[in-house]
Amino acid sequence: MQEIPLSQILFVSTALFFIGMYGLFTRRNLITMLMSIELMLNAVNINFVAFNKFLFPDNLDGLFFTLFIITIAAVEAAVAIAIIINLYRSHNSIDVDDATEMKY
Amino acid sequence: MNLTLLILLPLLTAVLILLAKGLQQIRVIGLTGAVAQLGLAGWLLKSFLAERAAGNNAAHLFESNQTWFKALNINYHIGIDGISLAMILLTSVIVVAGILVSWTMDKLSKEYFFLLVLLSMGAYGFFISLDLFTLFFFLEVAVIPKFLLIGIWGSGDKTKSAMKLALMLMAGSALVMVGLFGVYYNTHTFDIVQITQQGIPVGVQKFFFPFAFVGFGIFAALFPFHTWVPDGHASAPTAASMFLAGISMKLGGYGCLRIASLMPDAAHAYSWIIILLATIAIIYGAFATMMQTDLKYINAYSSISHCGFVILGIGMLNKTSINGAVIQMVSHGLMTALFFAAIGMIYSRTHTRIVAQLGGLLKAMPFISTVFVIAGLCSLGLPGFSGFVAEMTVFMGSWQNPDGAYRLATILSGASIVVTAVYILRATGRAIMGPISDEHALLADATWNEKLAAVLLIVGILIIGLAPFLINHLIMPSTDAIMAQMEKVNLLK
Amino acid sequence: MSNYLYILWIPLLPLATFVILGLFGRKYLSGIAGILGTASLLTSTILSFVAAKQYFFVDGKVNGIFQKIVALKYTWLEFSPNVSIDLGIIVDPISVMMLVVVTSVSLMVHVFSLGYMKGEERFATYYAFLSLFTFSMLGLILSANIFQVYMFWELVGVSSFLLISYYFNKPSAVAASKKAFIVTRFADLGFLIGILILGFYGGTLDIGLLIERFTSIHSTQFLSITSASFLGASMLTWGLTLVFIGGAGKSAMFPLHIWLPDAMEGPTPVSALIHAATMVVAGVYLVARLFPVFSMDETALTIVTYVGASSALFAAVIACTQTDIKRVLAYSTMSQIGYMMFALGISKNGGENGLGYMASMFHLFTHAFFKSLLFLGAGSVIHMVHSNEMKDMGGLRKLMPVTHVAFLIACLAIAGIPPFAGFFSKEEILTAAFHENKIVYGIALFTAALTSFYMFRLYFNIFWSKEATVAAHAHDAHTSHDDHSDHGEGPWVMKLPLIILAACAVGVGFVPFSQLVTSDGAALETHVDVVFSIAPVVLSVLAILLAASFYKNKNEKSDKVASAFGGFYTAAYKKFYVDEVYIFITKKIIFPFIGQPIAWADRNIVDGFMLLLAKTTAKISESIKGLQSGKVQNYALYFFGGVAVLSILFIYIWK
Amino acid sequence: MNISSIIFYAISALILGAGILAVTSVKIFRAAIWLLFSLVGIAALYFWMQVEFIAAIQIVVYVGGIVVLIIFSIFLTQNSGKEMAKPAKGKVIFSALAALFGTAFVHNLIVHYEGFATNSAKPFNPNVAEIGTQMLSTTSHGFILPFEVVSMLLLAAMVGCIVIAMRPNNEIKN
Repeated sequence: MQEIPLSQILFVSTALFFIGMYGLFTRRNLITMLMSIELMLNAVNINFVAFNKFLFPDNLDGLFFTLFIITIAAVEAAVAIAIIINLYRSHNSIDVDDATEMKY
Repeated sequence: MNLTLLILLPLLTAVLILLAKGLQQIRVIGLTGAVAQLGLAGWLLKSFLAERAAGNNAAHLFESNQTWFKALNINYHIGIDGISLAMILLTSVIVVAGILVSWTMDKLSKEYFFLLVLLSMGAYGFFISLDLFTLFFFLEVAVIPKFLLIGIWGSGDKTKSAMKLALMLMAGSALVMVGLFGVYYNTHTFDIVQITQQGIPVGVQKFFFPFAFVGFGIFAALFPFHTWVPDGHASAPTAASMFLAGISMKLGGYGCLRIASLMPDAAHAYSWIIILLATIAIIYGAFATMMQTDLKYINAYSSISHCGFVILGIGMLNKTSINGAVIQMVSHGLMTALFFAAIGMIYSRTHTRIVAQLGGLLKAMPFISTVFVIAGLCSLGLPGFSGFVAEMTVFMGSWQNPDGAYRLATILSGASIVVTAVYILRATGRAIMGPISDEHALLADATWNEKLAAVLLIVGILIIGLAPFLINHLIMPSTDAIMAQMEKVNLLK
Repeated sequence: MSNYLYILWIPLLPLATFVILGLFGRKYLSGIAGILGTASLLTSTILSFVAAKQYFFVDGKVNGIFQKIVALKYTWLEFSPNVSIDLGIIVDPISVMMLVVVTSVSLMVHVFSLGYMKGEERFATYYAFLSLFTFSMLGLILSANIFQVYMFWELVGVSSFLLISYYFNKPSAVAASKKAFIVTRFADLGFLIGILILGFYGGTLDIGLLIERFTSIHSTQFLSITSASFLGASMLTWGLTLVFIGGAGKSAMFPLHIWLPDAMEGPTPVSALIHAATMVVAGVYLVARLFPVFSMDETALTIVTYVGASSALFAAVIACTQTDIKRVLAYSTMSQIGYMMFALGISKNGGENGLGYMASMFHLFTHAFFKSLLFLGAGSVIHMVHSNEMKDMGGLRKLMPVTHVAFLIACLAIAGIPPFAGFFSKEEILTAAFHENKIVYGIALFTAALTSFYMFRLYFNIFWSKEATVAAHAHDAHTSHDDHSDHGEGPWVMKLPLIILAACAVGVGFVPFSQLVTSDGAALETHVDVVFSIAPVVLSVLAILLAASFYKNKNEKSDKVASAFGGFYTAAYKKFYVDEVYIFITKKIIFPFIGQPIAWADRNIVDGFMLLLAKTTAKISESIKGLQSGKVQNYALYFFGGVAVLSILFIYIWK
Repeated sequence: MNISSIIFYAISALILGAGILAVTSVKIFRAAIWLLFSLVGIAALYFWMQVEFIAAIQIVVYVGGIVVLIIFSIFLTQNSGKEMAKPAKGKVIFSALAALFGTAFVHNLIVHYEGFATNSAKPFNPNVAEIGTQMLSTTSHGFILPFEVVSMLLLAAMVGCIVIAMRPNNEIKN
């Protein structure tokens, strides 16, 4: 536990975050985009926990943040999937490039 | 005599017009409102002169000052001096004439009269305000009605010209805003009186003067920004073009004068550009008018040329020329209103404004033709009419500056009286004299309301033309005040 | 010095008539308009005669000089403390003389028009404009402030515009009036700038002060104006030449004369009044009014002399070839005014060598009478024959005895035959020219001969050459039952002025002019030097005989001589193509090369620039539109780009 | 190099590897499974950091709930066997560049920011009771308010999802 400095953990979470972002940018399927968002959220959770553990060990704010983020991620996933299903019904495909009604 | 009355009366008329039913009620209310406003302006003149006679030579009279917006130090500070009183009188006369001329306007008459009165309210507010922000506020109030008046009741491609007019005036007011806020940023007050006492640092003046001056210049058809004038006037209905030329261009001229008096050093520094643009406007406008075939375009272009005199007068920055500029504003207001009224009357009868299609109207409509000839001769600068007095004062003023280039500018502007004579006589010769075509022969002459409007304006022109010492006596003290304030800067080139 | 304020009534009466007839003329007063106009003018004439008598004979000279009295001074428009337009009346020899001339000629024209214009539809407006003209002319004469001269100058121009375009349904009349007004307006521009120069350097606009300041060599104003120079000439020369240009325009001197022949489109009594006696001499009067200042500047005077001399010769040559009788008279007026101008030009100021000034004024005085008589005579002939052309006339002496005799007297007067008025005034001019400038004397002599030639060419063509043609007879039969006019000459109101003016043409020569009107107010001894005057008289008589031989009875001799001159004759007939030059300049140069480009430039370049602004904004928004592609991931990418840039900016650049 | 750092590197390798595969794999179902592994790896990391409660929550909510939900949605919307559409070439390059730029940028920040102490001086072993009491306490560090708000949020989300997803059959386009 002692040898791993905080920065190592932050490298991991950054890498995870930008992997999620890459997924968000390239994936054409809405569900996979949802997955990449989940990855990004988890990267943030890692950060919170790491900061709490290494910098502010005597109080638990980081943990509570993570808890709430997890709940909200759950909510967000649920709503996203409801929308995706709805989109699927109307567009018969959940490819993100088909839903361009908001175009100029 | 609380000056806010000058704004409340038109507001009241406007509201009453909205409540009225039927054209008859609307126009009667409009007329009574306008006549009451004229009476009010007359009474204001009487008390102003009485005040002056009683030795109260404060720069501004009947002042009242309420804070309007504490945080930005904006306060509703109003007061009048000789120049703004002359403008108020001019506006009230033109409003009465305008309403009389549009007596038979039956298309959406309620909105039409409402907008006319709103426009005049904007002008009154503009002339009495001594706080730059209130000045700007009323300037904006006056722009919207113009757009609607031309856009809805206009003729020809009215939407395009309405759009062009509104956009260019908006651009103008945007520039003015930049200038005013620049001044505010450095003096932390919008109050003209305080600013004149405080004085603005020269660097700031040099930077913000062009913005404000060009902004107001766009309203007063300064040379490169005058292109909204021909289209705007040509496609506006008669009363609207009377208001446009008679009032809204005066807002520009009056604004330029205020800006020049607020920032004297910058005015001196940039005076050569102003004079250059003014001379171009005068000569360019005159020659462009010569080639026009439509009566309204002729009058619109000649307004550019005449407004050039106003800017020339202001640019010369000496007492006589500023005096001349103010008289020119009043005289040009009356004269163009009369010209547009006459053209409107001709158009409502012959349904054509092309000079080539008109001819020999003197036989069919003697009254309207005489009005047309009088307006022409006045814009020609014939002694006995106001045009002569204004132009000669501007010439005398601009000749005071011994610098060669200024002298050339005066001579060129002088040459414009010849070109003006050419286009006025071409128009009169072609439209009024010459053989009459048969269908024009049986047209009716002016009705009572048109006659009254024309007579009202002609009386105004004659008063200034025959007895200029009256208006001179009214304006002289305030021009002295402006010049004294400029001398204080002792940079008089 | 008795009070001269009543002189104010002389111009105010015609003004009152103008206002009354102008406002109520057409509907109510059309019947009595003529009577009203003539009555008010009669009172003005009487008043002016009373004033003249009082000024010249009752008050008379004060230590040998007629005083210059400023009867009234009211600040009308104040430019700055000492420079202001103040309306005032100046009473001095030339202004009183002009008062008499203008009012009497105007009265004659008013009386004549009662007959000539009867039956016209706009009779009242005619009299209104006539009284407006008389008011502005009288105002011009009496004005004490140079700007006041300019104001009435413009008013005279406008009233001549209104009167020339009286027959407004004739396009030629409208064009002529437009031309007259624009040409004079062009000259007035010069006048205005001249005033500005003199006003600026003289520090005042009052004529008396100006003369006082510019005539004393060591006054600060004189030094300042002569020291300042522009393109070589001193500002004094510039000022005076520009003022003279204003005068030349109004008096139809050589380059600016094109409007005078066309001004004949107006009714003939109008031409008699305006284009013979009053308006056209305004230029001479202006130079006379500022003569002391003019005399201080050599170059200005030489310009005046040579413009006058050239106009005199130029007009006389053209007059010999014209066929329209009114055009002949117009050119003769131009020639006679040329005489007056160069008489002023060669004169010096004050004392003995002020002869030219006195001669010019005397000629102005006499010329007004016999030229208006000629025009009124021509008017009654036209009234009878209903055409201006000489070929429709001939042998009218039996049909119109009164006009015939009056016309003959006037021709003799203008030709300078001794007992008549023309001889005395022309004699003075020739003596002055002889002493001062030989070239001008030569031109004057030759022009005098030409004058008598074309006048008698006119006379013989109208009254002699062939027998009265049928048209005249038909007219005669038709008018015989016309009230009591026996010879078809029109009613007595047309004959009475002819008779009075004929009497003046004879009597006016004997007026002791040199005692009354001189450059410095003091009397001037002049005597008719018989030996000197033989040459001009003999020349005139010879010219008359030549004209008689050509035109007394119809023969081709005149045509043979005309063809002998060949090209020169046609050129003269075509007025030396000066009109064509002007039309070329305006139609071919000013309109297409200045007017059109400016109008086009305004439409396309200046307006185009504004439209360009609109188009560029449209194009920019068109291109930016692509960003809103509707693809969510593009937005995300732009979002990330923004975040990246901002983070770099705020972390690394903006510490 | 003691045992815990080795474990740490293993766990992070698992997380990142599964993440990359979740994001790039062609078949959607396989991507979901890789996501599952990545989340489990993160739970393991929490265990490694001795915050067992959070790890447990992670496993229960994320792995148990959200991934299952996603897999259900995959079944609902399309048959999992089909290959997913490949993204446009330009977009891939550009987003990869963006991601690399991001990582490099943040990495640079972390390296240059000396504020992080190499390792924590004090031990950090939060027990669940503490978490529980603090969750509901209203004192300074109390989280009662967010707790209540989250409950409201959950309710709203439930209602929302039902409304959105419950459209009657006749409107489904065939």
